[in-house]
Amino acid sequence: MTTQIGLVFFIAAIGLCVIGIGGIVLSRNLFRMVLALAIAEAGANLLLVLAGYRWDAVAPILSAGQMPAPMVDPVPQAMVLTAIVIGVGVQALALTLVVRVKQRYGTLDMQLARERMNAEIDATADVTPPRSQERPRGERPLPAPAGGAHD
Amino acid sequence: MTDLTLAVALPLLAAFVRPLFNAGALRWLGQLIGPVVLALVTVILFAHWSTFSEPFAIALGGFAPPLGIAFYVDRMALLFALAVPLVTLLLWPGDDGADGARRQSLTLLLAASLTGLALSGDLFNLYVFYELAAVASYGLVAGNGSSAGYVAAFRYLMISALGSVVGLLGIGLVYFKTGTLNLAELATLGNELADPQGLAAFAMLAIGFGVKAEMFPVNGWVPEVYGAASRRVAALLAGLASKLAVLVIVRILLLMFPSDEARQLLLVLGILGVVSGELAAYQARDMARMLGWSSIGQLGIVFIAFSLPGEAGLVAGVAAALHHLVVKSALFVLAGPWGGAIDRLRGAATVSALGAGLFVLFALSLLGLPPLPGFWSKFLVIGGLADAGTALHYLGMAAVLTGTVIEGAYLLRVITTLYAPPAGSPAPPRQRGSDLLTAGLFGIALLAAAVMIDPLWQTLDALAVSGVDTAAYQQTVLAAQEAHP
Amino acid sequence: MIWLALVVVALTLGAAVAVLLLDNLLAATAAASAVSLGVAVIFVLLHAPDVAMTEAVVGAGLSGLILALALRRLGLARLDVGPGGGRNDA
Amino acid sequence: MRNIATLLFLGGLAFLLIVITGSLDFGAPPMRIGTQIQAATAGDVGTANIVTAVVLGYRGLDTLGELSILFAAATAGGLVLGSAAARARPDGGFILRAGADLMFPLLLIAGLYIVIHGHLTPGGGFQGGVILAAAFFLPLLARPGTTPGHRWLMWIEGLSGATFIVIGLLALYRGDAFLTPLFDHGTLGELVSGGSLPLLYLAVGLKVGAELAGLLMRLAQDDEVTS
Repeated sequence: MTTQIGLVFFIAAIGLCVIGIGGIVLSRNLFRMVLALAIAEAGANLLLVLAGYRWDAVAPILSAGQMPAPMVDPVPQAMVLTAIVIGVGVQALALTLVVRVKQRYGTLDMQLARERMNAEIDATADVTPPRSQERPRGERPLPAPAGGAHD
Repeated sequence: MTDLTLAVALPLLAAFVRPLFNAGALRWLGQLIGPVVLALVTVILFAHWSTFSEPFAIALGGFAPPLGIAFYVDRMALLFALAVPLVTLLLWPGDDGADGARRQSLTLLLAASLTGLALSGDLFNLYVFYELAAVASYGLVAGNGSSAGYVAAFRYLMISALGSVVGLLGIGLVYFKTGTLNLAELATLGNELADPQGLAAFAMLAIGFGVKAEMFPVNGWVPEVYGAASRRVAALLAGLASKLAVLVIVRILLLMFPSDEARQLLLVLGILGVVSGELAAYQARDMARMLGWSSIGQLGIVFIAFSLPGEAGLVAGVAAALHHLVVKSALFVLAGPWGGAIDRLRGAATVSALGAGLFVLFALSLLGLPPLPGFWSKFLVIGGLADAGTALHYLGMAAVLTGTVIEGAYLLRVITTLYAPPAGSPAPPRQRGSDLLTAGLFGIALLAAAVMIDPLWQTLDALAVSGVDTAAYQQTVLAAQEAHP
Repeated sequence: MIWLALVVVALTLGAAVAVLLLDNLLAATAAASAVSLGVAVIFVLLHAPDVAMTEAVVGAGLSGLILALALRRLGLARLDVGPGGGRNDA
Repeated sequence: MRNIATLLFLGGLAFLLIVITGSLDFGAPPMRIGTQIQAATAGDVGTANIVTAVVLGYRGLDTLGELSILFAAATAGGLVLGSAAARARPDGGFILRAGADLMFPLLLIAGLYIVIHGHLTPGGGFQGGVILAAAFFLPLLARPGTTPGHRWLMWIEGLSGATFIVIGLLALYRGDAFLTPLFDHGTLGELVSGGSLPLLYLAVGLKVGAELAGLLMRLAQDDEVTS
């Protein structure tokens, strides 16, 4: 029974990680990639908390200054607290980037956005793309880098 | 008040208050705060460097090390930490306005986190500083304002975050097996990590920390980011940030995974990096992306060097890393006006002779022409590979030599273009004075290193001797109760 | 205990798969919040109340809000027709 | 085809991870530092909630780094989206306005309560900070035209972050290491206990609240219509 329940939690953690990583790799939609990243992070956090779990132990809060019973390891919990907040910060930043990409390139498709980005880098560097001479599928010419490239 | 934690705390403090002073009567203070703090940090670190006698540890918060976070200070940590504020000062974004304040804030955060990466002796704390460096660099890359910069920053963020998840899994695995995060205590538990699970944990940590170090499987972001970001940011990331990430991987390798398998893994990844990076650099048509791919190749050589056992490996690795730090930062600064198509640079030497001369100097050092420091760093790597003498090491030697030949081909192509007769219209781009000054300072550092190669060698030797001494690391950290005076 | 764990884990993993399969991005966002809630329940089962509270507040609440705001700004915060043609509406 | 290859790879990855983790001892961790910290918390730090002791005491530098990451994300978000003035959106309507007026003090109090009791019960600066962020953000949702004090938030953000570091530096000035807790521990389990840790958590809560409120506002304003 004990190993069974351990296995269940392990499967949850690894499943979330693999689903999340798979989502990032397979999905072409920028927004869905952000969602998948959150799932993968949740899986990693779960594994960390599992690393501190103990049978027959209670939450790590002292009552009346004494340890009433064995307590689970507080260190992984503190780490996960940190990791969760880091994750939400990164997520918010990723979303601001998604909003801007949609605005500038008019697409949420990673493949398309990447083609246009490479075309823009080629254009600012004044390089003709090595293989395909035709413009990428965006029918209008690329928007000028608004605000001017920094240098 | 010259405690080393100030090197991390002061830039953070400055970064927090920097946005408050971007308008009004105190604007001058906002412009000054960053450079002043970085200069102060340089002074503090240099004071420690010049009076350094033996390694010591700092127990943060006054908690005895295995419980709390500890900083470990040896020559290697100090050297890399000292490079951080110096290079950041040279590449300081001196612009104005609300966005300028934000860029300066992010640069200060990057400097603080990189210093932390050099000093910290705690696995999870390293992860936190690494994430801070990563988030600050996403902002700096996107801060360019170009559409390409946004996509590049997003891809960088995704690859890096994927690496972070894998790295976090690695940390979880290590904690599962050992129940501690302190590198010194982990070093005493070498046996517990010397099994296939341990090797898997090392691979995960290497992938996690390898993203910023441009390690082979996780470096897809490099050419786009360096092509789309402003060149000074590219210089900061390629020159400085990657080296601190390498230092973290080396510390983990030395302290936690002293097995041959882990070294071989690093060696193989390094060989793949050299080959793939140099081949792609040869095909690049514009300077910025060429330098980006080439830095993947160069860092491959650094990894190959660090995979060599013992002091020889450490000397070779540190030499290669420092050399690449100086040269690649300077080349990216020169790529400011010259970052575009290489064909367009025909005759650029006629309009900026100094710029072209500096480019030749750095390119020749990168190739390893004998009196320049680049020769010695490559000499050490190849010598170490020959001494180690297994088939894999000979393969590494072949990769380094082949890489050098390819490198020569594309760098000489640029040099001949620079000195070719001008094509007429459009006129080749001219270098700016500020960029020339920065690159010139890097050039002086390079030449100084070439002249003072003997004392430098001795310093590196001493550094390596204490660097491989993991027993001293354990004793120093685990004995530290109170802060060093 | 084991049945509770099994049910929660199954629901969480199901929601995670739904995040990747739902065509409608707003529905996918809701599923992502559900994953966070499920993970929060697992944290409670693992005696980590601090972490559970953070995961619920940050993962399900705040992050859901941020995602929804971003979707609104992208002009995609609709439940009716997904961008892919609506294979799996809501 | 590529998808099938990726799925196979992911299946392999899952199998590998299960095999790697499957042989670990679930439920009986080594707890090398865990047990020591549990035993030492009451004497060293003096907070009832051991997780708080770890977050702010033993691993205080991590928390500072985490605050910095949030700050970096908010700053970078500002750099990406710019601080354009919000355009007037359709008004939130009476119910939302009244609800926001009613909720604002409640959320403020709830957030502060959770922040201040972080060293005693589960919760603390981060969880409370998120609720504070909701409190700051709600008025904007109800009355979109008004940008309630972006400058104000900026000052809270900067000063609370600075407070955290300055408290850490005070210890340095006293001759201890950076971030050593100040003051006496007090009686375990009381509101005023745990030395300077509640102060640190207050700074964390305010900074997180201001940071996230700024981020939410930036995402909520729509400067142009994209379709």
